[in-house]
Amino acid sequence: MLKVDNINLYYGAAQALRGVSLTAEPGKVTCVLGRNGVGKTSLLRAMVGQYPIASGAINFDGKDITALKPYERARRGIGFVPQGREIFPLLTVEENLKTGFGPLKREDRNIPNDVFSLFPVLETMLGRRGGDLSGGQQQQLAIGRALVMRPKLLLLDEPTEGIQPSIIKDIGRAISYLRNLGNIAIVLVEQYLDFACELGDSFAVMDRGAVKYACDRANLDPAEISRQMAL
Amino acid sequence: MTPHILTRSLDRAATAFVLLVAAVGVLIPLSNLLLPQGSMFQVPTYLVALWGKYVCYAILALSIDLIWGYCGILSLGHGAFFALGGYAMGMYLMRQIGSRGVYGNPILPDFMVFLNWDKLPWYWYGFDKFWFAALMVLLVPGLLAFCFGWLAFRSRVTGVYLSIITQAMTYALLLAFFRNDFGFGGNNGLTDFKDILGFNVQAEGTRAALFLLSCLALIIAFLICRAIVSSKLGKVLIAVRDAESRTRFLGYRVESYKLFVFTLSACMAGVAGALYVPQVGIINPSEFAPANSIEAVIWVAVGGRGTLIGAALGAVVVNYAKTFFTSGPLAPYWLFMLGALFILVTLLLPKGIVGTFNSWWEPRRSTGIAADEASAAREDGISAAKMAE
Amino acid sequence: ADDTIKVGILHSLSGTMAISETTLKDTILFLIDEQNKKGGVLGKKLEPVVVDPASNWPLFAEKARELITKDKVAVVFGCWTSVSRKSVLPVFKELNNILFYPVQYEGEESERNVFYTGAAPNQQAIPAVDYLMKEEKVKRWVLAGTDYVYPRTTNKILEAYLKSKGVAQDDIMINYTPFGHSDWQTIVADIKKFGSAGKKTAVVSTINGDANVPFYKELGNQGIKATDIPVVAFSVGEEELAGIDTKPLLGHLAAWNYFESIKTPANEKFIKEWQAYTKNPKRVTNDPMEAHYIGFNMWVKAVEKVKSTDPDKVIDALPGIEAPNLTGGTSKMLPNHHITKPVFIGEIKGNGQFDVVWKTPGLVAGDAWSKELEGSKDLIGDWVGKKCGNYNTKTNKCGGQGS
Amino acid sequence: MDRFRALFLSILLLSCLAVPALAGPFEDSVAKFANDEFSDTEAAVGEIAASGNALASPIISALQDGRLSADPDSKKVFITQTDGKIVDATTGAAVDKLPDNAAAVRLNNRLRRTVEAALGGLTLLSPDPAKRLAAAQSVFKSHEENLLPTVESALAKESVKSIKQAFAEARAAIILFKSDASDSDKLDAVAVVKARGDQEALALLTGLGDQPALVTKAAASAVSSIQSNLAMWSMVQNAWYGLSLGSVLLLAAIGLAITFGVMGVINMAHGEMVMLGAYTTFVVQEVIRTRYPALFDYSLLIAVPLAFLVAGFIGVLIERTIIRFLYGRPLETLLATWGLSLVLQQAVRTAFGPTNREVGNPSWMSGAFELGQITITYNRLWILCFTLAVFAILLAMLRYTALGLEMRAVTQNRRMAASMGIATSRVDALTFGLGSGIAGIAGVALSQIDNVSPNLGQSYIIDSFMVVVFGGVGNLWGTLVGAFTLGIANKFLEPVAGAVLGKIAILVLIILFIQKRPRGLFALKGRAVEA
Amino acid sequence: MNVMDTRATSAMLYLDGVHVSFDGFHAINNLSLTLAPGEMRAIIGPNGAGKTTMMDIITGKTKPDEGTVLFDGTVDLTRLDETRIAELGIGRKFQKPTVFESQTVQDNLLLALNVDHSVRGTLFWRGSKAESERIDKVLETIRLTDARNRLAGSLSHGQKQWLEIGMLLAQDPKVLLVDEPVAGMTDVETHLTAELLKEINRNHTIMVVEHDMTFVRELGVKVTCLHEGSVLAEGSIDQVSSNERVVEVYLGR
Ligand SMILES: Nc1ncnc2c1ncn2[C@@H]1O[C@H](COP(=O)(O)OP(=O)(O)OP(=O)(O)O)[C@@H](O)[C@H]1O
Ligand SMILES: Nc1ncnc2c1ncn2[C@@H]1O[C@H](COP(=O)(O)OP(=O)(O)OP(=O)(O)O)[C@@H](O)[C@H]1O
Ligand SMILES: NC(N)=O
Ligand SMILES: [Mg+2]
Ligand SMILES: [Mg+2]
Repeated sequence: MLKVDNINLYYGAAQALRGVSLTAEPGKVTCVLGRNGVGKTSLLRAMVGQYPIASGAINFDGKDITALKPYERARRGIGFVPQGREIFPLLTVEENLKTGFGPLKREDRNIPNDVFSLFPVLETMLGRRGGDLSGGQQQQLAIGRALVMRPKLLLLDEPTEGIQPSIIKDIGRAISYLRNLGNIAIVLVEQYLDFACELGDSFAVMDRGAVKYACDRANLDPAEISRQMAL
Repeated sequence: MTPHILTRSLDRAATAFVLLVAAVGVLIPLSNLLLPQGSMFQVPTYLVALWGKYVCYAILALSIDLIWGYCGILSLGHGAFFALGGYAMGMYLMRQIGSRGVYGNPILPDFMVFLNWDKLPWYWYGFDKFWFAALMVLLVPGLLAFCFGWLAFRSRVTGVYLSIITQAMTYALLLAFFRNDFGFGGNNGLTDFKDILGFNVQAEGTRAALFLLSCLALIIAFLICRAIVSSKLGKVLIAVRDAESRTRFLGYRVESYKLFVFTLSACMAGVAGALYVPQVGIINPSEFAPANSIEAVIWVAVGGRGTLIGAALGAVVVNYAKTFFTSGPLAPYWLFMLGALFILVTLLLPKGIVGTFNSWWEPRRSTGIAADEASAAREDGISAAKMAE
Repeated sequence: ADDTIKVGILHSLSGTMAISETTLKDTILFLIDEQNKKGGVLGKKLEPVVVDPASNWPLFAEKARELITKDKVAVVFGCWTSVSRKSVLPVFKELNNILFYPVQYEGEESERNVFYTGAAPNQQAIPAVDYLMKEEKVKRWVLAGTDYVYPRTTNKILEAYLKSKGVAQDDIMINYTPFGHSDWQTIVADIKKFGSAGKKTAVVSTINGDANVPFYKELGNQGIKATDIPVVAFSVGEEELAGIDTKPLLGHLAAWNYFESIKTPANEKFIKEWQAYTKNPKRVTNDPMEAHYIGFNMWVKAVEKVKSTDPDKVIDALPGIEAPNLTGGTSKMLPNHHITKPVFIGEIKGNGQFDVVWKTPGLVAGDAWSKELEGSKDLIGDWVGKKCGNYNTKTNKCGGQGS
Repeated sequence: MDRFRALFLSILLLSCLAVPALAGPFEDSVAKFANDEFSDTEAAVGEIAASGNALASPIISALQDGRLSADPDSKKVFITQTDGKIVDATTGAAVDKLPDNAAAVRLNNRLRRTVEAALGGLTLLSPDPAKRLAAAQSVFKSHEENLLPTVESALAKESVKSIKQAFAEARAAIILFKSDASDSDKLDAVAVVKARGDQEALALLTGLGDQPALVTKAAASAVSSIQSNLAMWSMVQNAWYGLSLGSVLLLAAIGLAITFGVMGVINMAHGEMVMLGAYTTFVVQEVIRTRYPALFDYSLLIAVPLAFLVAGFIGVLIERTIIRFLYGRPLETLLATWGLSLVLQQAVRTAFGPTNREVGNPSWMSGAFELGQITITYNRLWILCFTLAVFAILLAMLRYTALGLEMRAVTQNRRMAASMGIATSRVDALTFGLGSGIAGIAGVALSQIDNVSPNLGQSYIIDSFMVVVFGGVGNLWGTLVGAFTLGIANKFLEPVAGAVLGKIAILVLIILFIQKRPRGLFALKGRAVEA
Repeated sequence: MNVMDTRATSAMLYLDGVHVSFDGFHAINNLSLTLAPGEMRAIIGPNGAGKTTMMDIITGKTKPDEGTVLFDGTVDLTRLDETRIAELGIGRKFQKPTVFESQTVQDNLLLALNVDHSVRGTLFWRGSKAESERIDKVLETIRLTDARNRLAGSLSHGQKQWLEIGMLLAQDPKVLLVDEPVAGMTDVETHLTAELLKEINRNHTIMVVEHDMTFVRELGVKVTCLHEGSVLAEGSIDQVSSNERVVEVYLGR
């Protein structure tokens, strides 16, 4: 589904990604782990096209999307839950959700029931402005918003940040629900190791802009990952 | 904006700038006065006056850069302070005319005689003395800025709201000064000056001296601004510009900081206006026109906001371009040129001339600033407001 | 080069005044062109130097300086607003050059270096009021103007004049509006109200250029007819009317020293050649254009008389020079540097032109200093005998009332 | 008295029977028109009106409309009829064409009044009700004593109520000025005029001159009652003027509420978009005038969509070539759009010349009607309606359409909007185009009340920014309320302080108001704003 | 919830009967809470419970509709503005990191330093050795020594979190309000942060909001759980986390 091949990314002169490769498969959760500032967010930004890469290639659904604009990538089915939520602050919750209608066919332009069953709080706050929500509520809205697009690939950047424990569990359940649907590939960026270990099918640990350790669920060793992250 | 490196390199630039202005300030008048007329190196008097005007504009630009570039206060009414300084000086020059006016009234300026005023209005008292007028040049704009700023900053008026009320202020003054009843010569303003401190304003020597003084004022203004922006106060100003409310939570009294630079900047603008008037020979309400203030902001943007040197440079470049384009065969098309200049500078030199030069000079330093939109918007002193309904 | 004589043209081609001044630039270019066809002056071709002071008053001074020192022009034709004239005045005095100023103005000035070819108040405002008093039996007066020096002064003079004719203070309403005022609803309604006091009422308008179109549109729409309350304007000419549908304005008045519709051979020739020169068969002519026409010809005559373009000589030669105007008379440059002009009252016609309904029997000499004003009634300008612009005939001294 | 009555009855008779004119003094009178002297023309009008000739009324109407020409050489006078046919004024005989040197007979204001009065007398009994009404009103103004019998007979015959009223008022006016009328008649007349209650009535009553004491007293009380009535109406009038000024402000600002309010572009070229709309109207009218004069009344309907397209297209062009590089740097948009406004102004100046261009009012936008004691001009009324319609459409568009949602999303967070699959560049261009297009249609409306010159935009830009900011940036309702508040405040201040001080006062009030509400009237509140 | 009234006057922070509503929505509902001098308190509670809003009230960003907010038993915080409150010695770390993006990491800390904040003070400020040592120390603590000359805007999200904590350290207030300090940190960093807070707690009063229960547990202090704008439970972490309602609305099963 998604194949990131040896990409490099620079912020000005500072290199943030060094030859990163990664794949994601439908029905699988790919976890990206790493300390602060190692380039996890940069990797996702490269995938959604928010920041141009210097070299390398990104393949999605069998096609090279490296040169596509962000909105074209979104229309092909890449949903993004950014770090910091990036809710449209002055749109209501409902309108925030509706911004995901762009890539959809007319008959699909509705908010799937999944969203409200996963995050009931959103339903009670449909009329409130997104920017007024609490941090955790915004996080739920951001995930819900991405789901409205019916993505084939879902990129989640630290979705548990600032979320109350029960909802973290809900999000965990949501992710596994989506994974179990079988047609969505998920990339999950996390620092919360337990959470990642519970959901992940494959793991990549980043350091200084490069993937320095990778493993599958089969040979998962949380202690080793934790050690890799701590270094 | 890494302090060590940039401060050091800017210091070099600052020294160069001061030396350049000083050299210009001395050499131009000398060449004008000493060299024989028509010789290749002789600067004609008309150029001395012209450059004197540019230098005054440069001071105005500097004052705008101080508040806008460093503190995020976009004043679209700074021309008002410039004009008030100008009027204070103009009133002094008017009083100096004495009985040489067309009606020969020893006290009343011509326009008052002509409107049948029988005595000098109280606010004209004292302007026959230079020291008083000089004081007013600082005090009147300063006081207005202080009162205006005290209200606005305390009420936390920011961004475009502040910009627009500064514009309202200058516009209101424009209308007021237009009125003959207001006692400042109406639309015609104050003109036909004879002498300043006993010297004929039109004499070459006086012009040369005024030019030198303007350069001196520019240097002093520049040094004051430099001192401010490179002190810790400068860092606080930038903090206010970028995240005003965060600065408050650190325990800074934001409104005092704003009030301080705003008032100081208004005084500087007043001085610029005061030097301007004897050199161009007229002050009238059109100086209050909002368009003038906007243009002054544009000089700063062209030269490079938040660079001081850039502001001064921008004022000179834009005004030189204006002088150049408005003569000769290009005259009918000069607005195209000037308009195109503004558009091109924005598109090609987004940080202005000096800003772009800086980042080209120090490529590693200034690139890669997280130019995420929200922070850039904040940096511009505008919280890009959005549609709710 | 020395084989040409340079003529400076100092009119705004951009900014708010471009609307009026651009035509005057074209006029001088046209006159120079015509003169060159006749072989120029003193055997040399005239060379126009055009600058754009951009409706910016300090820029006027700067450009004047540039024309005189850099381009070394022999004479400058320019300015429209009084403030622009005031702005360049010190420059002309300092550098001793000549300015021809073609627009009606408030008077109270007589400078050695300036020649005023437009109307002084006694050549426009006073005759207009006389006409309304005599012909229309007007008893009540609205003096409406834009808030700046020319209207304020003119109204001051008129007020004094009206009072001297026995008009009561209650019968005079004075109203000022900002530059570019565009919402005239209230004022037009006030005029209507003022006019409903049972006495014949008229409006004397010194409203400036831009504000006139919305003013007249409002007059038309509120149905103020010239037969009820006539409006006489001093700043509305053929150019301004070109922007309005004049049918509802039939009969409103203007006072000028020239109208395009005046049928004289000279005028017809001028219009024909002007339209040919501008390649625009609809291009109108107006009063300040005629003023430039007269001024330009006077300058040419003076130069030819003294065989030099030296400003001092030309300045001394100009008073007394006569040149035909376009309405059949001959205007003369007076010692006070103003000229003699006929005064016409015209009524607006449906086609945007004026129909002359009254004119002075002869030419009126322009007064530099108004007889109606306390401070100036004793002053005269005389650059021939007294060599003084503000000679006090009471004290017999040059330099106003004091000293 | 009776002579006059007889005379006018015979005029009626004659004109009804259309008896051919008799030769004699009438011809001499008509010939006076050829002298091109106002005094002769005046004399001729008087003589003709009194002549009883059937051609009197056509001649005088023709004179009033400028359809009467005279040949100074042959002293012959001709009428160009409304259908274009030409007849000899003395004989009524058809003529092929006007002689070469025939010129329209000129009028001045004094003559126009004479003509109006004469015509009033002649048309009091006209079969056309509109003419009768006009005649009655002109008689009310001229109150010519000798018309009393005709007025009375007309009054007796009149069946239309409003015209009957007008005749009664005309009669009262005459009686008031008639020296030999009885006191009781005069008192009745005062009552009738008082009932009319308008400016004209006031003018009449204040101009009465010497009257019996009783009448003077009644008139004085009538005057004061009319005055207090009018004073009340003047409040209503100020409110209406305020609304109408508000609608102009709103119209000018509404496009800016999009480009500046929604997009955050400090669009200094906004005024120029308005100007382009006005020039589009000019071009449309120019084409219509030269090619399809019959369409003139529809010219604005044609101009509105065209202006939207022209200004919108230029807006899109500007967005694509300049603005799009400046998102997130609002102050640089100030610089670029300022440059742009200079270029656009000069471009228009070069293309259309620096002077005003004429844009006419279609008939449905000309004139005024009376509502109670206030005059409402059609152009202002239509502009108000038009503005509200534009506002409603825009509001609905932003609120309920997908494009509206996308616009708001893009302007709030462009990067995230793109990641939601919104084609941000398309939306940006459309948004700016929309704002510009609306500015363009504002230009169509403003061309009806203001100069169409290259400076047009400049005069609205400051006010527009004031309105948007005063109302609260980013809130369309704020713009609406802001515009009307400023409009009404201005119009209530203007009569008290004068236009100049009124304007200064408004500016000072805005400054003070912003101190109270630093984010405008309809401030966005909550953490959403700081987010 | 009944607060111990006897201690109220001696409390460092004292909130009583506070109400806040936004266009009819009651974000804070009769909230009463006290924080003793030297205490560290962990605040937990569902998303939207009003934790951040409570901090907004204490720091003067939001004015309560009703209720008492006292600092040091005497100062009424509802009457003061943000600057005054900060000057009193209440510092805050924001939930969403807010740093001065166009200034360097080092300058961010310099600005936060608890020295003369008057106009005149900053205008004539000259750096002292003590100050630069403080900054060095803070930089070390937040592990941004290498990034000291970088612009704060170019830091990653987590690095900005650290910088915010660093600014709080530099500010050295009497009371620290810390909103979600470990969001987006690795487990190791979380642990380090807990250690750091405990260290600071030795001579400062702290209120810390967190959802990370491991972290809260590690702090080992009294916990208050907010819900719908008022206190739902208070006590040790074990007490609170075994409370039925807390499990239901917050922890989940
Ligand atoms: N806009 C930017 N300009 C310059 N440098 C940047 C920018 N954004 C990130 N960086 C730097 O690039 C590196 C990688 O950042 P990135 O945001 O990808 O980290 P991250 O792994 O997501 O960290 P965190 O867990 O803190 O979110 C960091 O060192 C950061 O400081
Ligand atoms: N300005 C506002 N306008 C409207 N509602 C608001 C506003 N500020 C806060 N709220 C609402 O108040 C409630 C409390 O918000 P707050 O941010 O204090 O929650 P929190 O406890 O910090 O949550 P989290 O743990 O998710 O950060 C939320 O439901 C939020 O939507
Ligand atoms: N002189 C004038 N019209 O300003
Ligand atoms: Mg990250
Ligand atoms: Mg929170």
